[in-house]
Amino acid sequence: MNFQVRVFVTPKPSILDPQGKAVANSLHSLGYDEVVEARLGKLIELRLGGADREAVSARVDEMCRRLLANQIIEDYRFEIEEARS
Amino acid sequence: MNFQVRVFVTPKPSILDPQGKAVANSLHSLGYDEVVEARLGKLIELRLGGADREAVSARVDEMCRRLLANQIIEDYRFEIEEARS
Amino acid sequence: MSAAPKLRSVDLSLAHEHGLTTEEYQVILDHLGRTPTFEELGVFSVMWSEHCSYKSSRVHLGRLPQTGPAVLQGPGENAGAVDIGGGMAAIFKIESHNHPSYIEPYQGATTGVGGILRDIFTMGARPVANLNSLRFGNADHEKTPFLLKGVVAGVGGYGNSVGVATVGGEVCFDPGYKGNILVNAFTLGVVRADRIFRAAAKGDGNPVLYVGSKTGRDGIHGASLLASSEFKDESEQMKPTVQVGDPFTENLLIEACLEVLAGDDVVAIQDMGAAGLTSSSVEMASRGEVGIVLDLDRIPLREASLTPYEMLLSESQERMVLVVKKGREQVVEEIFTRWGLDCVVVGSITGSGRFVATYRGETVVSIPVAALTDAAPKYERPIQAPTTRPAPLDLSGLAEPGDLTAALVALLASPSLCSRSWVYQQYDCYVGANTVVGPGGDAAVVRVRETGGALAMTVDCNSRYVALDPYLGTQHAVLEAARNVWVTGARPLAISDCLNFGSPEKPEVMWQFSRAIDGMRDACLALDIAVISGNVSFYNDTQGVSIPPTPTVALVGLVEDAARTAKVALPGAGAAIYLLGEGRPELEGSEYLIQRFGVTGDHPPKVDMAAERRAGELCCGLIADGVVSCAHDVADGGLAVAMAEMCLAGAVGMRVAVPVDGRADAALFGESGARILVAAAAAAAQQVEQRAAAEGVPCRRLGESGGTRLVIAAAASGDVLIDGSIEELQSGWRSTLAAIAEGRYVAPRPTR
Amino acid sequence: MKWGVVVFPGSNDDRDTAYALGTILGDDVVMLWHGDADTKGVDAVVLPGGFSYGDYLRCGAMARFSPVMRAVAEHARSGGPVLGICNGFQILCEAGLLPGALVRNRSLRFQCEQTRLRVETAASAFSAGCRAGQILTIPIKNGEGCFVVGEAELERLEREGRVVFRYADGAPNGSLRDIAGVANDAGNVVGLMPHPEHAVDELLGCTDGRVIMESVHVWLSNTARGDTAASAAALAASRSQA
Ligand SMILES: Nc1ncnc2c1ncn2[C@@H]1O[C@H](COP(=O)(O)OP(=O)(O)O)[C@@H](O)[C@H]1O
Ligand SMILES: [Mg+2]
Repeated sequence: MNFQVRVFVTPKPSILDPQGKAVANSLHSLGYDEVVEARLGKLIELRLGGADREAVSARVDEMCRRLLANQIIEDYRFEIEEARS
Repeated sequence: MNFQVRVFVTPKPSILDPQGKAVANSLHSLGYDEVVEARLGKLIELRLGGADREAVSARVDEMCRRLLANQIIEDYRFEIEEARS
Repeated sequence: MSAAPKLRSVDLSLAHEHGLTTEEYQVILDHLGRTPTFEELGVFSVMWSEHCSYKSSRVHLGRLPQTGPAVLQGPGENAGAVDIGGGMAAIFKIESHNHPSYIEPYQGATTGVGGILRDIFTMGARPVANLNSLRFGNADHEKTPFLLKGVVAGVGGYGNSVGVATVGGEVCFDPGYKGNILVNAFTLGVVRADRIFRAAAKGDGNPVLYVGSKTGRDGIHGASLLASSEFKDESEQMKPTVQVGDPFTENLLIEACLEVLAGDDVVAIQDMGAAGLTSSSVEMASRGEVGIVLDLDRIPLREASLTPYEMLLSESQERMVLVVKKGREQVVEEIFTRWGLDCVVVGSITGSGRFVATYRGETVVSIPVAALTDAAPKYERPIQAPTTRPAPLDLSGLAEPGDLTAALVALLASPSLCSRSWVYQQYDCYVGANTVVGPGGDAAVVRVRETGGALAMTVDCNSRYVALDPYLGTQHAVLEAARNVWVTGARPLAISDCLNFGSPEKPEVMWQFSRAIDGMRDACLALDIAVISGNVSFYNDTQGVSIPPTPTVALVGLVEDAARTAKVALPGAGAAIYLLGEGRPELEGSEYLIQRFGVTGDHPPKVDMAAERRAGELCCGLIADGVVSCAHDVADGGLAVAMAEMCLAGAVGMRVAVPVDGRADAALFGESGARILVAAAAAAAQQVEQRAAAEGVPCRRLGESGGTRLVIAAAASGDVLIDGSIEELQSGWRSTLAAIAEGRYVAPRPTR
Repeated sequence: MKWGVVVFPGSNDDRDTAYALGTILGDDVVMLWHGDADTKGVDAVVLPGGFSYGDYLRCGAMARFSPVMRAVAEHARSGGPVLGICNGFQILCEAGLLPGALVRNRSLRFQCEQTRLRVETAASAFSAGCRAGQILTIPIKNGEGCFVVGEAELERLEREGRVVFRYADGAPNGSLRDIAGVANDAGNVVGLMPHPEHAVDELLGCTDGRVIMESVHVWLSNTARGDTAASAAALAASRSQA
């Protein structure tokens, strides 16, 4: 089966996020004063095959721990969807 | 009301994504052969206030067009959630 | 013919949409004796585009001096080459990437840098240094921060990652570029003179290899300006897309190509630049007077749905075409594979003299190579001098400032003259371990380990001078570049030029162009240097308004002994300050006039080429013989600004007296050429004076370095004109560029 | 003395490092290809600067999985000196051979400039020839040079005297406590953001980087002579001061 996985990698709350700050500042200077906070992370979209959701989940979790996120500075989550095709 | 918005900015499908390509290659060399494609985008998490979902949606869409996404090379989508707090 | 679905049947109106004229389309019909296929029309349109065919400029470019004793390769190849002694050659070229950088500044700049790098290493040379020449709208224009930040990050993003030092450049702000910025990128490489590679395909049956990134829909018709609404209707996917640079792949390409070229297996190599696969194949075939056949089914694709038309015209980056000796493809493939790069045989050389492409068993393109190159249109565009001239300068209405120190501080803080460190600190100037003089001075100096010498390089153009008088202004560009090289201790060798102009269909633009060529020619002849490579960028117009004419000059000079160079920074206290050459009381064209009063006068400073050469060669000789190691030319901002720059760079003051003939502001801020400041240790002072006298160069001792203030007095009266501390001088000078980038810059109003 | 300089795809300063070690310092140098899990019997390894694998996901993230890194880790475990410069530092952190991580500069820009470093301890393979407190002028050139590490780990680094270099005039990039370089607990693995290999050549301006590279000679002769005891003693001495 084919799956579409979206991995979200975000800076840990304790790590300062100068890019997020810069985004917030830019939004403020464009007049979007309602923005309280912005944080910048990564979105990694994977297309991959696998037996079922559980199997895919285990594999992707491993990919995140090994490569996609650096857990000293980042958190990760992911969502799995069955691919339409 | 307070909202939590997640903006997803991804390279347009026909645009070269060297980062995604590199991630896919790395995953392959780590043995994750089931990965068919990887694309790397940005995740921007915003905390902001607004009257209601529609109003927020209109504002965030504007932010995306003006600042958060570069529509020449990127697509964007976003999800709005009412903040718990 | 083709099994692939045809997007449109070919007719005159489709030819028009491809930017071809009715006459040009007729010529195509005559050449083929039939209606071209859709793919052939695409091929003709890009090969005959201004960008690829130089149809408006070719008749003029021939007037430039292109040969000389040092020239190993003049225009016509991917880049030019000069002899730098010791059996070594320098390969260099400058190229524009203006329009893409305006649309997407980061990616436009990256792909500009990537493209010029490929032109250099295809010649077998390892790229060792990059320069960039950037022009934006006025510093307080609303788009300037976005464009400036994006372009600079892009230049750095690519150069740093690919691992080639960016050692210098220029940045200008002028309202004339607000709708059409200029991004010109220069690369210099070094190679053994007997290992220079040329891109002439030869050998019936030799295989053609495709190397590097896969082909996508990037920048289709980027070079020839697609104007086709039908494409958009057909499918959103058909829209030409922005090219994205991949410096990592380029880094691998450099290493792999240089490794392959060190062997004996390659016949010809060419990068896929504008008009991609088509122009690279056609140009190689044309130079070798052979034919070439491509099997489009073998092209590595990023998306399976690409049509043959798109494959032929795609401008995807980081791709090369190689012609390899028959039977040696495996050796070559193995090297590229080891570097992790795609390498595929996609065709072969033929004796047919035709450019042929097949797709799914059918011939989609079959055109005589000569029809695409030699037979490309060549135009003598109408030329017309402008009828309106700027007003001559009337100094009587322009009050001399009461506080000349404040005037100097303001000038130093102006966008044109402030420190460029915000820009060049984003560039790796160390990688390669050869940067003797990095950014921040006049020319950059890069050592050549193989010879013990070094190369000095600079890019210059004062487009305000060129706008006032394209002939004299272009001479100034060459002379300023030469001066920047002389003052580092180098002898000018050759130039590469990037001619950025408006639409060639405007007679006044063609007049500027033609006069600029004449000015460049005469300046080069006076200096005994040649133009060995370059690039023409026309159609820099927005809403009918052309940019100021901008013939950017990249000049390279030779330092015999890398240990004998000079820098701008004052070496310390107690050095004698000399002015070589002498100025006239003239304010025309100066930065000071435009900043303070908002006027320019009607002509640039006068040009005296013989005086320039004498002063420059004297300075260069003094440095080469170890007499002086601190020198700086006088350029924008005049004598006072040049002195301030020497103080700021060395964090040392100076106390000098300058000749004043008439207005003090003209003496301090006028921009007469042929002037160089040098600082000599007390023991060497006499030598400076003697050599100047022997070589007939006016030489005046102005004073001494020392202290922490710049004090300039009038020589005759002794009146102190300027007295400022280093802190005072550098306050605005240091911070202006960051303020521009952050959108905080507020331009002072001219006072009048 | 024989050095190995690792070549990853995208390494840029590999040749410059070899030039500094070989031509300038006069040591023997071999290049170690990323695909070979072998350190070829070298005495010390350098992971050079550059953009390994384009640094496309995260700096150093992909390079740490190269076969050569298995051999480098083994070399480090057996006490062999390893120096990571810039991208090499990032790789060592990603590989877990050094603590912490390097994130985007606070300025959000690539920064190429001279910095002044203060040597905090002589008890590491790449500072053994320096005096604690010595100031060295060495350039940085990076976009991700901001060192971060968890609170507890940071305190441990400080307590154990493993902060080897600090920016003397304040961190240009936002690094925690102005940290420019750190060592592992044995002192044989050191990573730093500034580029000592670009400060060795008289002709190019500054030679303060030499002492960092030459330190390894001192370290190795200590280890050889007294065994690990001499360096261990130095390590202990400096830690008790800290
Ligand atoms: N875009 C740039 N990239 C790199 N260096 C730059 C750039 N613009 C200016 N510089 C550097 O800043 C210094 C001052 O530039 P400029 O004022 O144009 O010098 P000059 O007047 O001598 O031609 C030079 O060393 C130049 O190389
Ligand atoms: Mg100059």
